[in-house]
Amino acid sequence: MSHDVPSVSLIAAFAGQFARHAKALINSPADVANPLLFFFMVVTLFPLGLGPDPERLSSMAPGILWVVALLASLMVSGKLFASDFEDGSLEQLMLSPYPLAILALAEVAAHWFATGALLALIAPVFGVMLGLPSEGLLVLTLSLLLGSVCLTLIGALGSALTVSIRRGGLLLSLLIIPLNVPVLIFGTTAVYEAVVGGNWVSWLALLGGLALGSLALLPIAIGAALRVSVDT
Amino acid sequence: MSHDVPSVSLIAAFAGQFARHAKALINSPADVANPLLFFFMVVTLFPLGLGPDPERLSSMAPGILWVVALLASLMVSGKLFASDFEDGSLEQLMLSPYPLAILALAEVAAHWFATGALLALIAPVFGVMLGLPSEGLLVLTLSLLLGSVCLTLIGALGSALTVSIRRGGLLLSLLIIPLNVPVLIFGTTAVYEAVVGGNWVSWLALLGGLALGSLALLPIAIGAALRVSVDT
Amino acid sequence: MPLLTAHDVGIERGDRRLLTGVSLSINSGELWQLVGANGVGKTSLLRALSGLARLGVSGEVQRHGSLLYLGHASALKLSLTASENLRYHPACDVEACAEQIAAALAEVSLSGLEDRPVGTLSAGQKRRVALARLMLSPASLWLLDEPFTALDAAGCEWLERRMREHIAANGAAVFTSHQPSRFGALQRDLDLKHHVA
Amino acid sequence: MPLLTAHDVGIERGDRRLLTGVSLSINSGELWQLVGANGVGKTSLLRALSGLARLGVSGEVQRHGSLLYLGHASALKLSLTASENLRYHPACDVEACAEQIAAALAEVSLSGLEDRPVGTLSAGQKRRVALARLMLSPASLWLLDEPFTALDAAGCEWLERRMREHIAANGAAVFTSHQPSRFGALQRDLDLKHHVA
Amino acid sequence: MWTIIHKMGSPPWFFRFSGALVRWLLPLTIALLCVGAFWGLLIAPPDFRQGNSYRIIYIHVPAAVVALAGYYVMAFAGAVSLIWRIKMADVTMRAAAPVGAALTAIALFTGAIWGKPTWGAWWVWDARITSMLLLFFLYLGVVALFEAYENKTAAARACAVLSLIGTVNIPIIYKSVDWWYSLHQPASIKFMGESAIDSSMLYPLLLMIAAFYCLFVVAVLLNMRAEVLWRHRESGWIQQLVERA
Ligand code: HEM
Ligand SMILES: Nc1ncnc2c1ncn2[C@@H]1O[C@H](COP(=O)(O)OP(=O)(O)OP(=O)(O)O)[C@@H](O)[C@H]1O
Ligand SMILES: Nc1ncnc2c1ncn2[C@@H]1O[C@H](COP(=O)(O)OP(=O)(O)OP(=O)(O)O)[C@@H](O)[C@H]1O
Ligand SMILES: [Mg+2]
Ligand SMILES: [Mg+2]
Repeated sequence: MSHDVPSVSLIAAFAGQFARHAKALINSPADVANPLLFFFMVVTLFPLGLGPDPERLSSMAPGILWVVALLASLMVSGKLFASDFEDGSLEQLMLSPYPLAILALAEVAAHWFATGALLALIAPVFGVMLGLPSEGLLVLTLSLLLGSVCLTLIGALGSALTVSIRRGGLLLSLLIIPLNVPVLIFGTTAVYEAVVGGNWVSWLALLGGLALGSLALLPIAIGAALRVSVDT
Repeated sequence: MSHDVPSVSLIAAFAGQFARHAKALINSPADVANPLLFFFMVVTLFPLGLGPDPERLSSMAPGILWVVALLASLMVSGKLFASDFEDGSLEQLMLSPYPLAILALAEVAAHWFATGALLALIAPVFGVMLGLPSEGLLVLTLSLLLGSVCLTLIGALGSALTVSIRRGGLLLSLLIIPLNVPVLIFGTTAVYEAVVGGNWVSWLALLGGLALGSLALLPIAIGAALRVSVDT
Repeated sequence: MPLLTAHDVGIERGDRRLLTGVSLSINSGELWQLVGANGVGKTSLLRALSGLARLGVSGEVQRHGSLLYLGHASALKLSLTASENLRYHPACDVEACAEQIAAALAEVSLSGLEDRPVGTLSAGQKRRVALARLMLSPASLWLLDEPFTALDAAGCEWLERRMREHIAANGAAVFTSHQPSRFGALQRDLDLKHHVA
Repeated sequence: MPLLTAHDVGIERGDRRLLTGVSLSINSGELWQLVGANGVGKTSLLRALSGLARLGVSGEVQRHGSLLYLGHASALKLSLTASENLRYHPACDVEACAEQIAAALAEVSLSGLEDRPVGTLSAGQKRRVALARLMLSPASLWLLDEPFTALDAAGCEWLERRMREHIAANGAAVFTSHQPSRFGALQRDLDLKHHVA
Repeated sequence: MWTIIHKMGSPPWFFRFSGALVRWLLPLTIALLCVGAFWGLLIAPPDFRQGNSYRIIYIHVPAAVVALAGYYVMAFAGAVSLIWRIKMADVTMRAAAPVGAALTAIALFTGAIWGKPTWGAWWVWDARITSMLLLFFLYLGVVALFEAYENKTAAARACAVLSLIGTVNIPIIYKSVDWWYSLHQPASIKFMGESAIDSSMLYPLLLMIAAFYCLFVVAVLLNMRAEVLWRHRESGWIQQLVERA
């Protein structure tokens, strides 16, 4: 865009963008607590809907926790760029001399820290509530930690694609959910395997592979999608 | 507010507001399809998370469908007044000579038609996909039809309370979910009872009572909450 | 009887007193401009007069008759067309039939754009849609917050003419604007700097 | 070398041709005003010049040097304070340290409001925060879409002075405004009515 | 190669070429469909276990196979449009999406009809069925995204990005659903196994698959021609066409 040499290095630009968004996200403790509370409340709905039989709940715990994590990411990451689009920040991002993919990645990273990572760390508590055997708890955290990287990036892509569309909210889930299916499957399977004492490592490895692949590919796609969204 | 006699009758005002919102909601066929697709996709996630065993799925079907309906209403009704607040329509609503409760109710009703009612009608399809025994299908529709009235009204109350709060999205779920619990319990129990041939009628009656109570009380609460939200 | 009276109104926002001792009485045929620097409290006062703001407002405000308030946010649904927006506007008391709306849109020079989603209009065109309500509302008291923003010269002239007509027809209006006074002796200024708390 | 050249630019929006044959070359020290009625295409042209709009833009636009674009949307996060907003602004290339930001905010008469969430500021105060970027950006070419909106008389004067300084320091600027020309002989007008398709 | 691609990019050339192609392909498709249907539905012997209900494979399997292939056609067109900015690639992508979605819907629907007599359930969460459902969602996503944008050039770009990511994902989705299924349950019934199919049933099936491929191409081409006509409704060469007609 502009032909001068950026006066800040790429890393500093990434860091600045990251800090800005981390700050905006964590402006109040409530903003951090809210996704966790959402997770908590939705998890409590299941015993209410499915009946309180502990054995049954415990056998379903990995599935429930992962599905809820996916939904939470859908609700949160899906709006990643909404306010940036509305208030014009996206235009400014686009005109900055740094690659859009990097700046977008910084935003996604800040977002991941404030939601995905936190959720992964707190998930064992919910696991215990649903009676998930203790062998599964560590793997639950690890799988969510890796998986939420993918979920957040995919959510960000969905957000970037739909941000300029009025009433894009539900269209978003249509775009995102199919792409999230492998993450869900690998994640739940890893936890199931850990519970039954099987080979969970290879499932986590698959999840790690997905996360790396997403990190490599998706920021570019997100950048391209944002460019289209601003230009409509 | 204004002391002149309204030149349009209350019913016409209700109808006008209803029509306006129905129109804004259903601007294209996609707007109708989207909530249904969302429901469909989230239902799909459960077999993927919990495993494909038909028997297990079928025993959990009422719970899953009801929890998903609740989440769908959370995602949709929770933003009922968001755009009205941002674009200033709410101010205009407040200054109109008609009772705010009535106008808000019109908006909620339009919303319910476009989402809750439609969802209840299509739910048997998803019931079949999860293997819900056919005895449960009719009761599923009826319970969702009654229950979604409550869910939508409660969602609207949550939306009215949080609309002026930046990043109120998740706070919302915190407010709404506890209020929705009785609806969830009555609804799932009615369907379970229908499946096992028990007395589902009384559960539906309870649900109907809740719906009537909500219709009587909540519009006033919504109006009051909107008044506070505009005045900040 | 005046259309609106305010007696010793004080305004407080976020624990800070903004204005005190604003008293005014607006009779039909009067045109008031709220004057003051950025942040002095013009918008806050206008909202207090309209009744939208009550928290933090002290003193007494009485309204007699219907009013029309147009704020910074113009109450337009971007996905609806101009005529749909006007059709269902709750402030629009007339059972606005299609002809009246078409006429109102023609007045603000938007003929031909009636059926385009408002989201695709330019800034000034959007404002014109909002102002078309001035043609449709039967309200006698107008409260207009910076109505001249985003309008081109022709648009400003139209609005000036429309406001003069309204005043001439025994209406009244209170408006804010940072642009130089347009109405000469017709308008009365309320300079808020005398009321800063 | 000019800071920006446009050659035979045409603009199309939603299947409709808006403008054709716009050619212009902006050298340092020049101040251009885009003139035209509501909806003629000023904003669209400005976005095409900035490079934000590409779809539907024909012809050639070349930019040499960094630019600063301030559009209708002012890129402010309502929940952040004024200084936080400026601190992390991506268009703000300087490693803006606190002093510079405080100075910039003082320039736009917002001292004392630095640490209030921008959402609680008045319309004009918000615009001033956005304009504080003019103090912080090293860009030589400014593209400003209706920068005088919402400013009071003092604010407009400040902005005028700031733009004159920028031009005097070999910068250049393109802006739109519906208000009467402020810069006399210094500014050059591009009247878009000659380019309507 | 380049010249062909660029020629393909020229609407008047495409319009003439596709006209000729459809003129040949349409009769061929109809013939294949008739022969295949006649053979499959009337001549082929009934299955020894399922009786006549199996005959629905003559629609079900071709629809499923072509729907899968269709996604790759769409995604490839998306890639071409994104990388080389060729307008006709946009048009191809846009035209292929609804056709693919329709075929997927047909496969799902016939599958469900078939499932009732064979498994006693309309729907089972079998691996292949689940993947097909996800494919349906992927198609709908592209269609819905395209419709949601007002600016169709932007719509095409956005859809191209989406379908490219979708392409990378499809094999992953398929594989993962496969693992998911095999991990959870060794099938109680062998749903769609490699049951050696008798050649008297196979030949009509192959014919029907060929017919569905042709049908796909014809539908996409017709869709594209309509789109090209609409996009260029005001340009000279269309006016000439109209005058000549
Ligand atoms: C809604 C439900 C169904 C869906 C979505 C579905 C999907 C598919 C797909 C995608 C294929 C082609 C796969 C390929 O060739 O790679 C296929 C083939 C087939 N389907 Fe289904 N199917 C469904 C129900 C059924 C049912 C109920 C039966 C019968 C018991 C059935 C029997 C077959 C057979 C025999 C084949 C060909 C097998 C082969 O080529 O290996 N399907 N189906
Ligand atoms: N998606 C679209 N479809 C059709 N027309 C559009 C679309 N978007 C914008 N327009 C038209 O493009 C024209 C130019 O808009 P633009 O915002 O550039 O005008 P402007 O000169 O900045 O006007 P203003 O003075 O009101 O700000 C307007 O007439 C608008 O109606
Ligand atoms: N929540 C709040 N907390 C503290 N101060 C507030 C709050 N909301 C508004 N203010 C202050 O109230 C004052 C009045 O704002 P108002 O919008 O009424 O000003 P205005 O006269 O309309 O200004 P402008 O000309 O910029 O539109 C401003 O100084 C603003 O900073
Ligand atoms: Mg104001
Ligand atoms: Mg403009």
